[in-house]
Amino acid sequence: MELSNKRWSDACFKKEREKALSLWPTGREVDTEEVIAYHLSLPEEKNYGKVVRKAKLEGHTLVQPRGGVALIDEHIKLLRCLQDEGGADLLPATTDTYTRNMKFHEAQRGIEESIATGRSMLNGLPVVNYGPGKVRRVVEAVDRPIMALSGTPFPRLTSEITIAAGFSGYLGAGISYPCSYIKSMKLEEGIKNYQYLDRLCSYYAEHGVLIHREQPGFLTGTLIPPGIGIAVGVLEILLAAGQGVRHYSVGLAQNLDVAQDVAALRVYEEVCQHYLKKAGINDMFISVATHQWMQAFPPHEAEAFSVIVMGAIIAVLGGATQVITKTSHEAIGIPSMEANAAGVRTTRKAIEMMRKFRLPLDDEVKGEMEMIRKEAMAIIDKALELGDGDVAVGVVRGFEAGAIDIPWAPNVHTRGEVIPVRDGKGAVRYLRTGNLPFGKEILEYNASKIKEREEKSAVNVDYELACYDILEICKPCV
Amino acid sequence: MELSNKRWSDACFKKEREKALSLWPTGREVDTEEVIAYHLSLPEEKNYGKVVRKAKLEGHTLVQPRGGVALIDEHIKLLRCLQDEGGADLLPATTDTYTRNMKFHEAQRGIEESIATGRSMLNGLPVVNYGPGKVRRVVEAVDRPIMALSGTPFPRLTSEITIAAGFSGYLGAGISYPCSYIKSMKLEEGIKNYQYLDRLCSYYAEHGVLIHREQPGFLTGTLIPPGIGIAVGVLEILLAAGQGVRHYSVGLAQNLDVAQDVAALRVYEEVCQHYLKKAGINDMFISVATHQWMQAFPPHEAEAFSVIVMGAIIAVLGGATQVITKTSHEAIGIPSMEANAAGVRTTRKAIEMMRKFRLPLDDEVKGEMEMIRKEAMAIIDKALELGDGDVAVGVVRGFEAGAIDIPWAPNVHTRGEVIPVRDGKGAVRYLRTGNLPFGKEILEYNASKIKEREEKSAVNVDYELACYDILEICKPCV
Amino acid sequence: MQKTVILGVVGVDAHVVGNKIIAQALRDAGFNVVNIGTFVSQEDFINASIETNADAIMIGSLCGHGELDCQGFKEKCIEAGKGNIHLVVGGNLVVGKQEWGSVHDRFLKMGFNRVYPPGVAIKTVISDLKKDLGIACED
Amino acid sequence: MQKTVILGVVGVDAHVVGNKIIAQALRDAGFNVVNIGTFVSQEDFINASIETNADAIMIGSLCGHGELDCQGFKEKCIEAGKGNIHLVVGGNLVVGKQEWGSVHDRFLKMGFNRVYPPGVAIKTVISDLKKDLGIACED
Ligand code: B12
Ligand code: B12
Repeated sequence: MELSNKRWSDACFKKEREKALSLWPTGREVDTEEVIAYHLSLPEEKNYGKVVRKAKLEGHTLVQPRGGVALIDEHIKLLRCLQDEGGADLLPATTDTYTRNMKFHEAQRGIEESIATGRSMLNGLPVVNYGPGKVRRVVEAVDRPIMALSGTPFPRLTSEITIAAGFSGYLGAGISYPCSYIKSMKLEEGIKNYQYLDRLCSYYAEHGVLIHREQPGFLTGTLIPPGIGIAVGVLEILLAAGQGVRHYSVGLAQNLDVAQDVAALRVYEEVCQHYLKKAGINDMFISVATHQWMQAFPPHEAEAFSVIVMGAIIAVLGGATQVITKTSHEAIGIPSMEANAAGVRTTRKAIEMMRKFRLPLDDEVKGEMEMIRKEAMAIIDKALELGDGDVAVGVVRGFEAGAIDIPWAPNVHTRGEVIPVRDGKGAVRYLRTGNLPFGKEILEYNASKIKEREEKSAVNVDYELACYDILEICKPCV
Repeated sequence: MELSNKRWSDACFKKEREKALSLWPTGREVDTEEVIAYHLSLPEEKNYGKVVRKAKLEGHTLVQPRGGVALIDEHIKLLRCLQDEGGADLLPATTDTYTRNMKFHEAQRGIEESIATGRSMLNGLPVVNYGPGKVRRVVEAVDRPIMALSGTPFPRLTSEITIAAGFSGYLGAGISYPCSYIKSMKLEEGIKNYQYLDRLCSYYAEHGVLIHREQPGFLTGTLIPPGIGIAVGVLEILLAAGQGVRHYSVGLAQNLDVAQDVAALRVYEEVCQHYLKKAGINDMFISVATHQWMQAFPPHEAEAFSVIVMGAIIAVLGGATQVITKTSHEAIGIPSMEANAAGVRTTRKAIEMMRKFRLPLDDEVKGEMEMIRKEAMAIIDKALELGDGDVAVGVVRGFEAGAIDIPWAPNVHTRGEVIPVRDGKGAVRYLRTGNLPFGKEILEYNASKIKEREEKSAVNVDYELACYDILEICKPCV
Repeated sequence: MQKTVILGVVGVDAHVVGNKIIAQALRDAGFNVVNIGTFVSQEDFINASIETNADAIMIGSLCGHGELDCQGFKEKCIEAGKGNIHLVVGGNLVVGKQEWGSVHDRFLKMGFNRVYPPGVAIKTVISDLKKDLGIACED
Repeated sequence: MQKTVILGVVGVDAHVVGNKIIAQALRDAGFNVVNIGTFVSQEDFINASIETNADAIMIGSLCGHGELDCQGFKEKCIEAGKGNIHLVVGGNLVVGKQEWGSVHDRFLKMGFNRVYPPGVAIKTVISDLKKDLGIACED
């Protein structure tokens, strides 16, 4: 099948499905008719898309934790704790990295060793090994919608299993994850894998079942300039739209610079809708999700709480509909369920206290918005141009040409020439722009901002400083 | 001595000092010459006023915890922990309530029982019982300036002792504390007691020793409308100025409504300087201090952290030079030193992440600023008018007339007719304005805002709701 | 018959907000509340209870000195011939975050009939009080 | 003589930031760094060390699967005739917040010579490495 942004034909989709479902025995348990009936039997409050839509309408910010452990019963305990002790609005099932890399035998070993040692030996829930039947126990044990969180370039079987289990949301997209979660997958393959997922969701939608799609947007989570983050998000929503998806969250990681973070959240939907409209799509529901600090966290718990609350506040100031939370254990390891719930609860309280207050937009913030918009549009326009109007092709060529690039990514097919660094005020700029298709205005603005830092601190802004900036927030403040 | 805002004569001051220093044997240890020499021997970094002045210049927000325990050695441990583990910029010595009420015998019993039981039986450090010699050990054990925090209407001896011990800051003022920390003291007496303190600081200033004065401003800490809080602050700075003080912090408690809290911080100094100028004073250094939530705290620690970080962020958004911290133990009891340090550290981290970002002022915030200014000025103008231009007299008459009133105060000489309540957005308004000298504009604005809440929530805004509002933040968010 | 309770905050303690709110709630619940406010000495509590022939004394202590301020109170009640009066205490009774069980015990030993932790729900206090004073509860 | 170290992230682990930063730091400290990046199998580590005749293997493991991914590594080194190579491991080695002492022990038992906790200072790693490989330190 040749890569393009056309919707997969029924025949082609069917063929691919058969392959996917035979990747592991549990795939055979998926009975599409039955899955549809099951979803339709679930109450509205358990549907991700509906809960998100309602919140967006009310201007409310939903709290969405991450989390997954090796064993089903333990995972149920975790989700109940997040729901009852944390007050989470949306619930997660983070999969383990073996599952993410289709190493189901290793995942099986992880399950067994977890049972033997009495502690979770896996960094997530191996949903595929369990199969839809067992995973449904999780859906039935809680009162909120569940999303599969699986940072993987191989979402096919995982999405089949989790949707069959009754999950109504799926996080991931074909540029973000292949770039930051694997070493050597070609963009083309990653895009196709997520086209599968989007096509699957669109299929379910045709049958009355709303599976909300969410784009991660944080990429490597490492000082991603918002222009790049948004460009990727827009390209991914266009790809999803190509397969028929109409219910989508776009995400973005916080960089902990209030003005820039808020500016990015404020322009995000607008840029998406602009390109969707150009592609003739006028009926996409979009929600904006903000990820609390995705980079190296401070090990000290009091400081970690600060980063978390700050993240909640940025979410509200920026009018995001979802905020994805971190915990005070972040720097060390997978959080205990109590720590995870505490992260949710502290976030929720902050949202409550913020009383839907939005950051007033003065010239500075508006200036940031303008610049982010321009950066994102430069990248997207170039990709579309390189693809002769086809996004999928454009993305592949864009990466080849370095017109799209992702800082600090492990995938060898990202050039990695772009290096982010903070400016004098704290906003994320570019130490090197690599081959990004930026015009004079953007380049000069960027250079002048970096110069401001050099003048202010009398320090050279170089690679060493860029590394320093990555560690800035995790450094003890005392 | 008749009440007025004139500076006390040397003779009168001397007479009063003799009385004060004889209230308890340790008063005799104060040797003014030696105290001056001692202060002059301390490094700049240990001088409160100098540290505050530098921070204001740099636009930096200093972190200032509270704290005090029964025994000197334990207090030293506490301050070292606040300094080294918390990163406090300024250090406290909160006195116990016996000391605050001059019950030195009871304080002595508290010291003894604390030694006997091995835990602090007092809610603060009984500085007077120890006397300046012992308290100096505290000054010498740390590297930051220390302020005496003594919510008391009787500051005379406590200030003598703590200044003699080397403290270079003193929190408290003649309206705030007499109104909220005692049941039946007349305003006149409270004002005189703090005139003593201000006169004392002015005396030291004449001899080259800068003792920074700070006004608490939080009053009863219970939904104080910022107009009232600022009015009291301005009246108190005028009283301090009357005795010759020229280095002053004005404080205000946060109400956890971002727009209104920031608006209040932004107009505060300006209103102060306006009235100082009218009084012919052009050389007052003013710093604005914001108090993290002073009312009933959530018992759940994750929620408490949220309130604290929110407080740090409001401080920076509002450009405050000092933020006074709370802890995750607040709802329960005097915090352990670790919890206290954690509150400082979480605050500090938030300040760091805020990177001096100030809230842009849009029409809404500017509107709040304007209204706060008008409310404060209405009260101050009325007080000045009632006092025939003398602030001290005006304050007394103002309280009598109900032109100044403090919600939820224990002092029977406050009318307590004013009852605060939140509006539809969360800002603090007046359910009842009592006899406050508010004109039509303020009253109508207030009424319209309350009506907005009624319409939005279809609930009667009444006394019951006002009580509910007091408990809002401490209610579990889950 | 309407029951009379003395309500106040003991010692040199200025925390009045809870006191005012509880007073109102007790009145709404049908009690005759004699609220003597803050800064109340042990003697003032006892005198007020004698004067009004009260059924219960309800002591608030917030500032942390509850342990010192309540020492010997029961004994004084007995001396004054009020040994049977119902004694309730609540607030932030001790200094710092202590294990509640042990705090509770300490105050029971001091002779209090009911001891409440920080932030207790007022309706719990009221329903206990009704039970203890033999008033029928609606719920 | 310049020492050669193999650096990589074991298993299906994509955390590359620390890897890149440590590689640079080791180079700045004078090592010959063969950085084989992320997603490295046990076999790849050993092969690279044989090919380059390396003095040390430095394994990063961030994602939490370190315990599973490092099982039997020492034995494989011995089999491959590299039983004496210096073995270093660091990162977020296990799932969750566990008592460090016991984690440290577990990895020592597995045959690693140095085991580092999350967020270790890179300069500590380097100065230990110099010591362990017999390189004189300036400081
Ligand atoms: C507001 C406040 C103040 C205001 C009080 C204003 C006023 N005049 O009322 C100000 C700022 C003046 C103040 C001053 C001080 N405070 Co204060 N204050 C508080 C705070 C934040 C809220 C209290 C409040 O109004 N709550 C709302 C009301 C409705 O609830 P409540 O009073 O807690 O009452 C509830 C229950 O406790 C219970 N209850 C209360 N009374 C009674 C009585 C009976 C009979 C029963 C059954 C139940 C009961 O029922 C109520 C409903 O749930 C609390 C901490 C917190 N709770 O978050 C600290 C707190 C009570 N304060 C404390 C202290 C120590 C002081 C000071 C000594 C200063 C200092 N060293 O830090 C001074 C005291 C001065 C003095 N002379 O008393 C400590 C007590 C420490 C301890 N026990 O270990 C607390 C717990 C803070 C802390 N963690 O350090 N405070
Ligand atoms: C950024 C990040 C990501 C990015 C990575 C981008 C990229 N491609 O590199 C993204 C978002 C993609 C990501 C994904 C995942 N992550 Co991640 N991630 C982080 C995070 C926040 C920071 C890591 C980082 O870059 N730090 C900065 C660098 C400079 O430091 P470092 O890598 O920690 O390295 C230092 C030391 O550990 C040590 N060190 C590192 N390597 C080596 C090697 C040797 C030889 C030595 C001696 C020392 C050493 O030295 C360095 C300097 O101090 C950490 C948590 C944290 N630290 O705050 C979680 C964390 C590492 N991730 C974690 C997990 C579980 C995952 C996922 C599996 C998702 C999930 N289940 O939540 C996926 C993994 C996907 C995969 N296939 O691997 C967990 C690991 C859990 C555990 N061990 O219990 C952590 C700890 C978060 C958590 N608390 O749950 N992650």
